[in-house]
Amino acid sequence: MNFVNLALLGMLVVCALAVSFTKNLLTSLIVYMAYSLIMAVIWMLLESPDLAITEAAVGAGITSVLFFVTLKKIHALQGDRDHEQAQK
Amino acid sequence: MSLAHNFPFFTILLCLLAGVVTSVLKPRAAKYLTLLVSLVVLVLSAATLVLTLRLESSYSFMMGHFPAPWGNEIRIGRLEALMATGFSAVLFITLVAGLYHMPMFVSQKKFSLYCIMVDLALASVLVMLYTNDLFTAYVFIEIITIASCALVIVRQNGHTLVAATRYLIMNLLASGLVLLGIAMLYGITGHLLMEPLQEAVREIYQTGNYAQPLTVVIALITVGLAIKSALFPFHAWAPDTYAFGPPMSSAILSGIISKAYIFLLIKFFYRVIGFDIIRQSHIDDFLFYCGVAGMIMGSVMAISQRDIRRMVAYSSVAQIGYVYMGLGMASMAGVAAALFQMLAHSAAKSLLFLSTHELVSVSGNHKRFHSLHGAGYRNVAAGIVFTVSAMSMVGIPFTGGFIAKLYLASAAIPLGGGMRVLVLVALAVSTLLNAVYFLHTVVSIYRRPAEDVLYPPAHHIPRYVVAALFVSMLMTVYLGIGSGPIMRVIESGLKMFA
Amino acid sequence: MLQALYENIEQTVAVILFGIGFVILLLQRNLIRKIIGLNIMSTATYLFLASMGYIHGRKAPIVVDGVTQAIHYINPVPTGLVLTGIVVSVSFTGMMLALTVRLYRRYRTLDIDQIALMARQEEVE
Amino acid sequence: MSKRRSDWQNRPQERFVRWMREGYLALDEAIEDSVIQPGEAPPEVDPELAAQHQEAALQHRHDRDLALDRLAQYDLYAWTLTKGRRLIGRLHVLLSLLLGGMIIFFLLGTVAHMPRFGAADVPANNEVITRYIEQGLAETGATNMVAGMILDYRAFDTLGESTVLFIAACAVLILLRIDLDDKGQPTQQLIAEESDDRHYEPKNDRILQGTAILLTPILLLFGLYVILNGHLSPGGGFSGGAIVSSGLILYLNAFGFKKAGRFFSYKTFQLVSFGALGFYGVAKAYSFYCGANGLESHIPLGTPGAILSGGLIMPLNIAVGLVVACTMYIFYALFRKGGL
Repeated sequence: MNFVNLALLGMLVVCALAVSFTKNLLTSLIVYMAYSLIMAVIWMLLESPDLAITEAAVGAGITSVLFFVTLKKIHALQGDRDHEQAQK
Repeated sequence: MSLAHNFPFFTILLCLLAGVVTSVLKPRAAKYLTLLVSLVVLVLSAATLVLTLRLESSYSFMMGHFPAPWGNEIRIGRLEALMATGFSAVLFITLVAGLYHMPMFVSQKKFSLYCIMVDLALASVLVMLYTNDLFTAYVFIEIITIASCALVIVRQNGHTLVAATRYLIMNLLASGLVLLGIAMLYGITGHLLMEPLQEAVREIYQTGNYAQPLTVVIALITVGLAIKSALFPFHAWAPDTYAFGPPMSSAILSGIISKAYIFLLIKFFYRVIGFDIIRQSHIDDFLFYCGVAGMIMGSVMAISQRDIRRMVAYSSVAQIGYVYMGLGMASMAGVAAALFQMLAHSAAKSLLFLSTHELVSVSGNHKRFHSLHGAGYRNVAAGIVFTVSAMSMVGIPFTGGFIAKLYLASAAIPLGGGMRVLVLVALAVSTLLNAVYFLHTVVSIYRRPAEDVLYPPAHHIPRYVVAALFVSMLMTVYLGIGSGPIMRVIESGLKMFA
Repeated sequence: MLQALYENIEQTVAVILFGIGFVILLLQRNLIRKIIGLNIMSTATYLFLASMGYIHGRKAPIVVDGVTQAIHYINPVPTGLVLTGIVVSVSFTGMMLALTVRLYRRYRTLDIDQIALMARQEEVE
Repeated sequence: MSKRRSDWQNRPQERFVRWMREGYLALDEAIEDSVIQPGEAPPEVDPELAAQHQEAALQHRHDRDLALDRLAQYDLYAWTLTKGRRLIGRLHVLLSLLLGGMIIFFLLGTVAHMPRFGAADVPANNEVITRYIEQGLAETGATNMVAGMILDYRAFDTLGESTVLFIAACAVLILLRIDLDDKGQPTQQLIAEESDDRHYEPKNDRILQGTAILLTPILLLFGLYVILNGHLSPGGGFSGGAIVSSGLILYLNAFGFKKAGRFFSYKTFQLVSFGALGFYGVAKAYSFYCGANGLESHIPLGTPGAILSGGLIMPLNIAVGLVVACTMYIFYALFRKGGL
């Protein structure tokens, strides 16, 4: 239990750092999704099932969908070169 | 409990429900509903003020069947009622005088959405005035943040989008700080309601357990609210937001919403922490010096603007500096002066934004000063109103601003030597700088325009707009002449407040 | 001090995440990453808040078999507050993303500095 | 007149303003003088020409004004973009890291002084909590204490929270909704958005549609279950509403706007959010009013544990769920193509 907890918390920090260091927007978004899911598990370990279900549905679900549809709108999904340049 | 005790609750609920109802209304109906709601809120708040003047102490109103530490509650006293009356009066006048030119900025189909934002902004301002629970305050801070951002972006051009993005980023940062502060405070005290919080804070102060987290909590919440109310070093979002949004939104944002945050901060200082602990933590000094710096720097930046609306926006930063200077004195007189300055500035600044718009629109929508030559003749009413509110900003006798400065100066007299001198010098310098840019503007709107320049034909301004502007101008003048009773209400209200 | 930090490991991590989110918010010029940074910052705050309510060996606050003694359940207040917070942060995310879409439609870039520069140039044109 | 003006200009206050504006005011005056030349438009010229002349003068002045502005503002910005870019970039990075590090450092120092994690004697574990847990079942009728707390004890906060969602939806509507034109026909922008939306997607994807047929009912049912059992088990309006909306979004993705529009239009959004929030507001207003004035509210609490129990909690959960589902769905639809 304690080990799992520590590992999850460590992964949270790693994910948060990875968001900043990945080159591609899509990657950082997927990393953020993973971050939300880990957060949901941590809520579960903290004995807050209400939060876990809400975080999984709202944080990892709807928020990510909104991010993806935004990426689609700004044509960042197919990863064409000039957009990558524009982001830098 | 008589019916009159319910009035504050009714005002909050009325605004919330009006916001919801407005979403299904046609634009015309939405406009009238919004006007009606703000008028009713004004009347009910005035009635509450009359009621609280009769009461000896403030009373709390349970939101639900459960008493305070378990349920939510709001608490109503003289000061809250006075502020609610003042703000709703300013909002009503702003709506009357400003709604007619909103079609210039927002499309007909989105107009009811704009009205929703106004209603909900008023609701959350009222909640922030009355609430007795920190978490409720946080939730309504978030509503007001979204509402004020939406008030700006109804005018959809590049600048408002950029300004709104900046605004939102800064404000979300501030919300994060406030929430972290509330979370820590909950962790070390176990309460969210203000009275038990104060007891717990006293105990922490006496025993010294968790004293270090308490200091961090005070710093976090103060900085968060200071960012939201555009105190000097954190003001980066303010000028663009005020200058590019529709004038009515700028009037609401600068006149009412930024004041609501400051009121919440005062409430936090008085009711949750207590001023002796504030003094211990030196947060008051921080606010004091930031306020003084804001007074000077805001004016200096306002002078260097070439666009009249940005100038007015920067003068807001300077005026917020006055409020924080009064708050930073950490004395009863200082806070009372700050509250009076809030009222005076709220009345004058909304007028200033609205009349600036009128002046600019009779000058071919050019905001440069030399395009404005003669604007005071082309629109006489707006010229007079602008002049009077500019006089209030500068602090010329018989206006609210003068009295506010007088109270600030007299609050500084009992302070220690260095601080007293600093306050007086800062007031003098800032008044001088204000005079430089406001009087320059007043002179330039009354200069003779170049003979050959063709200005667009002056559009007809409805009579009721002129009437509303003049009523509001009289309010500013009244604050300058009849300030005695208001100041007495503020002082007795502050005694009831703690 | 390290011992204390280890005992409060949830809060320690929450504070570190808060700082990381803050730095992402300041450093990244890409709007989407800024929004992610904001979200990380707010979830960190929620983690901090929720960790206040946990008590070792107690269960989630859902009454089972009619047991209603306080010593069996954890503190429900932080859970309720965080629930509110999560919903607030999703509405903000939606709004920021909508602003991003509009800005991109107009300026064809996500870099906030460039956008500000272009808006500045527009002002004088 | 000119003498008077020059006197006025020489006042210290005016000179200060000029100094502050770095001499641009003097340039303004120069332009003004160059534009206003009284002899240039003789009075006998026909009025149309005079008007043209005047307009040209105004335009000219405006252009010069803009040129000056461009100069003034572009200088600094050009510097920050070219020569100053690296310096400012480095400074920004350094300052941000420093600030972030300071925040982490101070907060870590605070965390070390916070109450121990998981201990039973923390200050947060006080009489407030005891009543929530021990009396909660009897007073609210909800087995899930969190639901009882946020929808009954602290219902005002939750009312605010639903309002946040509603106002966010309205704000996104302001930002992204593309209106039909006055005749009710789609505008150019709307058509462009729609074609942009279809850009990457096959129109009728068999796999997606098959999955959607299978999953949508399950998602909707599960969402409904979570909403309706909000007072008995984890979940409630917020999570259930999000699940329902994810089902709707899946359907929309698979079958397109035309089919989804049959059961969910802008009107639906207006009516549902109006109905749900209005119900929430009115119900809570009644309960607040009764509570504050010491009246009995006559809302039966039911048998704890049964589906029809918990007084107002289940209806409120349904209202919240509807608001959340509508808001999330309309977020998605607006992001996709600016309308429903």
